[in-house]
Amino acid sequence: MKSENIIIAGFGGQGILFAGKLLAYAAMVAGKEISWLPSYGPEMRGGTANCHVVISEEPVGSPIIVNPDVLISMNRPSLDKFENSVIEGGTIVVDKSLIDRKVTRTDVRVKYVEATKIAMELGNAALANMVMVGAFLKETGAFILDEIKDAIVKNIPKTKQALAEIDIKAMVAGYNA
Amino acid sequence: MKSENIIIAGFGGQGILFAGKLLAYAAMVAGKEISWLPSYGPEMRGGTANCHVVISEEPVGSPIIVNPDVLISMNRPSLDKFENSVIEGGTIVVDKSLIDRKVTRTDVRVKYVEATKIAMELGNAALANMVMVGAFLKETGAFILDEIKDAIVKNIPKTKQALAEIDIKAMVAGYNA
Amino acid sequence: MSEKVLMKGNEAIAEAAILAGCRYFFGYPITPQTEIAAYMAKKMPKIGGTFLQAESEVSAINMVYGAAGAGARVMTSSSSPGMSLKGEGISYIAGADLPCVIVNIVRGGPGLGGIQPAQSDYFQATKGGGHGDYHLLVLAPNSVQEMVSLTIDAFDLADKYRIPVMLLGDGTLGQMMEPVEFSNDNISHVYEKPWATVGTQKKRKHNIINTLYMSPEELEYTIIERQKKYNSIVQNEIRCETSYLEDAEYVLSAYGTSSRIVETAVHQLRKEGYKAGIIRPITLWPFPSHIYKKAAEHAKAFLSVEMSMGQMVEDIMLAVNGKAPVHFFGRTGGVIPTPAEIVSKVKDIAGGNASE
Amino acid sequence: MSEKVLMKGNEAIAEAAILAGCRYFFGYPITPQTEIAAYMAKKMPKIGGTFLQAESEVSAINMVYGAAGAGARVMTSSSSPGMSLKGEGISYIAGADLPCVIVNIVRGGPGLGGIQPAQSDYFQATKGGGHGDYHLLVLAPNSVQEMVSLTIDAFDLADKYRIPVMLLGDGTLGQMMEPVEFSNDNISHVYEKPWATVGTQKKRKHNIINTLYMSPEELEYTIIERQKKYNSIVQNEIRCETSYLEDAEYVLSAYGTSSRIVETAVHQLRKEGYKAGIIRPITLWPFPSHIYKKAAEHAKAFLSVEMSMGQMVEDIMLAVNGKAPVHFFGRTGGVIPTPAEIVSKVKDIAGGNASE
Amino acid sequence: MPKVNFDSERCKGCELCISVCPKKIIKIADDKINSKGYRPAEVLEQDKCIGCRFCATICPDVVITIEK
Amino acid sequence: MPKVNFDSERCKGCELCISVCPKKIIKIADDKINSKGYRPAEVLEQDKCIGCRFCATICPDVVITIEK
Amino acid sequence: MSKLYERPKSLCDVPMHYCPGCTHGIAHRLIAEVMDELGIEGETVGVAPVGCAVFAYDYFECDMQEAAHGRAPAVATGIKRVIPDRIVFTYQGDGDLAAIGTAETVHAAARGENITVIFINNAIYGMTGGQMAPTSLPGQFTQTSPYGRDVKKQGYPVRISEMLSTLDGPSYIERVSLDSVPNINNAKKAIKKAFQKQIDKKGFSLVEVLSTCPTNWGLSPVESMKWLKDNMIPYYPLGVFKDVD
Amino acid sequence: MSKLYERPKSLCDVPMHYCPGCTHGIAHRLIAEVMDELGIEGETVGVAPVGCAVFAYDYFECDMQEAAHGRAPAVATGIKRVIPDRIVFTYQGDGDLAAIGTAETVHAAARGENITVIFINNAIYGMTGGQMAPTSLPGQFTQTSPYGRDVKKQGYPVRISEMLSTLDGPSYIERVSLDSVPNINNAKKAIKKAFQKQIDKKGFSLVEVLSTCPTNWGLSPVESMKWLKDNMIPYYPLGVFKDVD
Ligand SMILES: Cc1ncc(C[n+]2csc(CCOP(=O)(O)OP(=O)(O)O)c2C)c(N)n1
Ligand SMILES: Cc1ncc(C[n+]2csc(CCOP(=O)(O)OP(=O)(O)O)c2C)c(N)n1
Ligand code: SF4
Ligand code: SF4
Ligand code: SF4
Ligand code: SF4
Ligand code: SF4
Ligand code: SF4
Ligand SMILES: [Mg+2]
Ligand SMILES: [Mg+2]
Repeated sequence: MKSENIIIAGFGGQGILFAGKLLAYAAMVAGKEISWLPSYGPEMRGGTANCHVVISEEPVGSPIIVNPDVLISMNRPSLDKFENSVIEGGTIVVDKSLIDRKVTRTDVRVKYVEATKIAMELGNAALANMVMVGAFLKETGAFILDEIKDAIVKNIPKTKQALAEIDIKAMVAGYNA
Repeated sequence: MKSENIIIAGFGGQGILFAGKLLAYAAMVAGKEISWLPSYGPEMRGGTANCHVVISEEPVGSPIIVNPDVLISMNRPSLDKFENSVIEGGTIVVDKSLIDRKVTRTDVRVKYVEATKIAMELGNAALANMVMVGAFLKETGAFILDEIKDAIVKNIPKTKQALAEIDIKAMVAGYNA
Repeated sequence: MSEKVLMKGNEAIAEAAILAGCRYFFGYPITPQTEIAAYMAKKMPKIGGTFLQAESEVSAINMVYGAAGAGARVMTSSSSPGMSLKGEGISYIAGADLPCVIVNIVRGGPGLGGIQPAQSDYFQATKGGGHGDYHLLVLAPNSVQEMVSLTIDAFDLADKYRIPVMLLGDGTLGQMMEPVEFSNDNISHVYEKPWATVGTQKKRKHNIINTLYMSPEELEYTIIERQKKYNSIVQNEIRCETSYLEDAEYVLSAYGTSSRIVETAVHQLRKEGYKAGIIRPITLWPFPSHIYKKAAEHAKAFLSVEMSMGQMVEDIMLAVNGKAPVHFFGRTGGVIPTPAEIVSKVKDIAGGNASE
Repeated sequence: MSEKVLMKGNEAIAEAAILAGCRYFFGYPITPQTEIAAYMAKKMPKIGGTFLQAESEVSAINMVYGAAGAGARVMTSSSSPGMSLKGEGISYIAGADLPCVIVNIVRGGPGLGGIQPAQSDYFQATKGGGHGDYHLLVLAPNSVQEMVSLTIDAFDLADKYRIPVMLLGDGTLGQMMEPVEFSNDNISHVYEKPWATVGTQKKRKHNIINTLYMSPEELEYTIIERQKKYNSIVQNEIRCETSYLEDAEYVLSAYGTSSRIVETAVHQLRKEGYKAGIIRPITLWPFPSHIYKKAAEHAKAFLSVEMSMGQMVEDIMLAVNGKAPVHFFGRTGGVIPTPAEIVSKVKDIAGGNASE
Repeated sequence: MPKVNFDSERCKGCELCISVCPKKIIKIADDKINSKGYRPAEVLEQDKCIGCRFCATICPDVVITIEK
Repeated sequence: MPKVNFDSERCKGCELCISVCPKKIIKIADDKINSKGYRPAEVLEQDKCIGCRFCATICPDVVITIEK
Repeated sequence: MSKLYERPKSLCDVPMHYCPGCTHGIAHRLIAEVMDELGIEGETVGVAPVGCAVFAYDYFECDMQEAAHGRAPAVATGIKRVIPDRIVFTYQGDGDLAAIGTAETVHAAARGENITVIFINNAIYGMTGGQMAPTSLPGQFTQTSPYGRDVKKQGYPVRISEMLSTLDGPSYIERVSLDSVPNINNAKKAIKKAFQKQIDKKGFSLVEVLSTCPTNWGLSPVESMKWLKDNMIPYYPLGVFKDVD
Repeated sequence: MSKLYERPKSLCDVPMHYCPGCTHGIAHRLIAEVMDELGIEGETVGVAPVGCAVFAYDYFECDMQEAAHGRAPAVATGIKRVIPDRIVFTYQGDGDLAAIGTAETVHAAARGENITVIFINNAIYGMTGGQMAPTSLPGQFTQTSPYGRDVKKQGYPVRISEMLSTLDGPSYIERVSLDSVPNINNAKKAIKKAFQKQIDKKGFSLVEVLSTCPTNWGLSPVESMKWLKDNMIPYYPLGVFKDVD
């Protein structure tokens, strides 16, 4: 696992914050220093939601990411907003089924995934966040697949572990997409 | 009329503040610089009331009198409280009908008046304040009698000028007492 | 020049406000400023104005917000605990750039405290009792006559800068009577208020009085714009009175009631041969820092005299910035310092016996 | 040592309070601190504690007053506009010498402002948003872990000194998650409260919780007595973290969220060869003035970095007292300064291009 | 026989007791003034008192106690 | 004949209009998504519309206008 | 000799600061008598208001807290939640309870908070020198209604007992008066019942006590009693408004 | 072709930020329609609350002020006193009006302040993420009543219309609902009548509008309408509570 500054962004309701929390949790378990910072407030309903996840070998200074290493973008407004802030050589993961344009920058790696489509095929559009997490893993190698699987299991209440399995399935689908 | 720092003190309801206002007004009309400062708040009902009147040739600095030239005392607690603060050679005017003790200091001039008794003889104990003002005038020569008469007339509403006459009568009675 | 009348400070404020064109007063009773409302209650109905006793200070300050937004010259008054309750509303008024006049006739605190005069709300007035980055323009009269002139100026300044102006008095100033003249000279200007919410008449886009900005950048922008206004107030509106400052070695400083006591003390000190001088800030915000800076060039020491545990002393220290020692003497809780105490404090300082 | 859990700052405060023995929480919802109440609402009923949503912040702080007077460990939390409404109640609590913990998760102001993180309530917290002479003990965590430890300490300090303690955070700290441990080491003391009003059982004279003193001398006496307590807090409870201070020419200073950003900036500056250091006050009142005084002996300049228009900078200036220039850099209204902006500001200062 | 007792130092001369006494035996002293400056109420014809307690019930200053 | 017109960009797909249409002719589009991410309501069988205005009355987002 | 009437034990043996003939003193005494009779002095915590009765903390032998103006029900709530088995009461004037404290009053009542409120309605702000209260009568002259309360501009009096009785929280609400000996005796019964409700854990109880303010009404104490009877009682009818078990 | 239904002119032609299916949008539209029909848009000043409807200032074409949380009636009073011949209304949620703003509400009503209050009762705090409101139903699950509102500890719901109707100030108080087309049509009539009362200078008027918050109720918009009908209306009966001329 590497040190990363990750921004995950999309609509409220897409599970953006949960996806971020999984990464933060997995990194914590892996012994990293981490911070997770959500955007908050009413704009979460309807508007744009995003979260900043800092994973580091050293204690985290600023939890606010100005220039992410990785952008996971799940809607058009968020791509518009954050595309240019990604560092040179960084990575952008794009939900192709919801974003009707290409990344214009040429100095970053881009991974397009039909996340929402894949999720719908798995029976629920709300799984798109997991698909994106899978794609991100594959693309960046930031985590081992099992670390995230574990994180999913741990972050879903015991009574709802059926959901965990579906989440893992979606994540793996994204990984393989 | 001389410069004076005057404290008038007694029970709430004895017309202490009005008496002070008369002196302040008269001095103002006589071209002096003046200030009038009442004690205020709930202690006025039942408790002790007093006011500080500064009459000066120069603009008034502190309106709070620490050591009065004159103390006009209309009850026992106020005499107890202020007696020792009067300057050496100052004056204390005492309502003898309400205060059952003598002034103990020997370095001040003292005038005892049966103010409340005289007032009751005039038909109303509430005129005692005017009697005291008269006695004060006589004792200190701070004002000409007419200045105060004028002040009384000016500080009583036009519709109640009958009261002014009674007040003046009480004041003169004090002057002559 | 008109006739002199004998008037309480509180009443003088009320009369001056009416003279300045204030026709709306919203308040809630509290000692020692009840005379302001009592005066308004009597006068306003006679001149077509509105006096309304609100159910609380919170409500009163929000009525002020509404009336100011509708373009009126409007005032409220209270004393310390009541002023704390107005904190949120004041922050809103500042954030909406609305003009109004707020009177605080300070009494002893904290808590219910006492009803005797104090100056322990200086911080609250000048640094912001409410939340967020804002300032009030704070005026501190020290006589009944000045309560008149500063009240009138307060309304003009409020309208000129679209800023809430606070008149900071204390129980002594509110309750004392002094001769006062109301001249018609300083009657105030009329300001156009095209931003006021009085109905569009369908002739313009709707006006909005508001303090909410969901985008931080937008909110920051409004704050920075407001800061420019504050800067121009600092440039143009500082008021201060000094005496005996030319050769002063000991610079005493006080505002409001305590400045009168300091005056008496300084006369005494001069008589005794001490080179004492006075700086009396009239605007507490903006603070007359440059006067202190200048005085610091020759002063041996400064002394802040306050009816508090020491609040303005910090602004003096900030102004003097280490150029000279800044001392403090204060009485609080309604106790008023005496000239003698001040004289003796200065002698201690002069004799090197005072710790800073 | 217990396990690390991933937790929001707001939730960490709530859990820490419970650990510290807090069994009473009174609050009113406001972003960005609603998670504190939500957590309390879930947990308190399970451990025999009380969570009560009051009808307003005014009511909540007065419930705190009552509960604290009855001897409980009690907490309330809010954010900026709500904190302004608590001003009067806080002044009462201070005046009655009652212990309690008050959390302010600051957002942009003035007025309704915005809901994004800010530090523009520093003045309100440290100089007194309420009326009268009083202080809060103000703690400023800069991580979720510290939110835990300082919350626990807050309850102890409150009881030890019978003083209201404020935990001053901001939206970032409240909303972010970090790994945090709850160890049982720092579980707090139990303080006897013979002054609490819990019924006399006819075994003692009645206890009175009160802030009113009709005699100014009596009120002043209580204030001076309280000042002694404040002095002892200044003596014993100042907390501050410094780094790279030994050889620092440029001393950056910040608290809370902005201190983390300053940390990142200072790493950068050091990399680039600038001798930059950090002073991070953890207690904002009492302010660690002596640390600044000491640093001023070798520092070329100070820089206060705040999420406001500049408030703590005044306390730094008071501490440095003219020994070195004190600069300011801030963003406000919910905008958070970036490390790059800070680096460039320091370079400006170093290059002599910054006006003080 | 009932005996009413007035603690004159506590009395404020409000006359409420007078207004309710069915026997009309309470009066304001016209020769006394207490240390607070009030002229206190007093009962002159003790023997007429019927111990109805009306006076004590209405007295706001707990001036009156009654024994039998 | 009444004509209902849906401003799909304003529609939030809440389905309230669907729940009140007496003719059951409003549906959520299953092939469209507007720029806010919502799947908008639409009327397919215009000619069945009786112009009752129920849909417009309940629509919280003033998506619907009706002409005749 | 036996005592026909003596000072209640729960009332401190000190002079009270109220004006001559002010009914605050009567109300204090009744509460103290009730505490004595119920034997709860040692179990009780009282909350004093801001108003003329602010010094109530010096007059009751039980533990006392002095609350900010209008906040007594919130303060009492804080206390009661900490010591639910003790008795907590507030003593509040009409400015305190019905103006600045409206929200605290309504919500303590709505919560059915198990406290007892003694509400002294004297149709004026006594302590601050006679300003209009929410309960001042139409046409009443006060410092802030110098031409008589004009209901069109200054609003109509608020009937607190009636208003609170629309809520589900209160267990007991009664309005009584102190203008005459029989009414004072009734008032005591109501106060006792209100405390009993609390002891029985029935929830919020309130007794509205029509009272006088001779000083600010500008009437003698005896005239004040008559004014109360002739003017206040018709506007504020006496009786039980709520009594739920 | 003629218009059977079109957007009211008094409603700004911008998308509203409310969640899908939130009835705030309906209420806004009704007010705008009423302003159109009465022809008062140019004469009206609206006051927005703090709550989800805070941005109401962006949605009405008339002049608008945004008030502090709960203070809209005080702000409206300030405005109305300055421009008594204009129309002033507030738009407030249940947290705003019935919790923090209780005193302002009661006293504007008691004063008979000649303003119109539109009171959106959705039994929850929408904007802050679903906390319990004073109007949340017994047993209702919210963020701050996670085990269901326990009336014994958290109090009973407040029926504002009933409570205010005990006062002499209000000229008109009605409770309506937005759960169905007929009820929406009634709601509009009530709102229109409330404005008309103000135009006729009859004094304070208030319409309590039972509303939904699908987001925080955790229900779909359609389910929410049903929940309102099945749960809220029984507790908050619809109808006219006061209508004085
Ligand atoms: C926040 C605040 N506002 C105002 C006051 C001033 N004040 C003290 S008592 C009082 C009113 C008292 O009237 P009431 O409650 O009717 O009691 P009464 O004196 O008539 O018994 C007021 C307004 C205060 N102390 N605090
Ligand atoms: C003084 C203050 N306290 C709290 C808040 C936070 N706050 C914003 S909206 C709101 C409640 C909104 O609920 P409601 O009034 O019912 O409106 P809704 O969102 O349900 O329409 C609260 C508590 C605030 N902005 N100001
Ligand atoms: S007990 Fe009755 S009869 Fe005796 S003095 Fe008192 S009131 Fe009169
Ligand atoms: S009622 Fe009491 S205080 Fe009043 S006159 Fe009689 S004894 Fe004195
Ligand atoms: S107008 Fe009536 S019939 Fe036509 S679409 Fe709308 S609801 Fe259906
Ligand atoms: S009611 Fe309006 S917003 Fe909802 S689905 Fe129908 S058209 Fe769309
Ligand atoms: S002012 Fe009125 S209420 Fe207060 S003590 Fe005097 S008479 Fe009683
Ligand atoms: S949170 Fe509730 S009240 Fe607010 S907009 Fe969404 S659905 Fe409507
Ligand atoms: Mg009263
Ligand atoms: Mg709501």
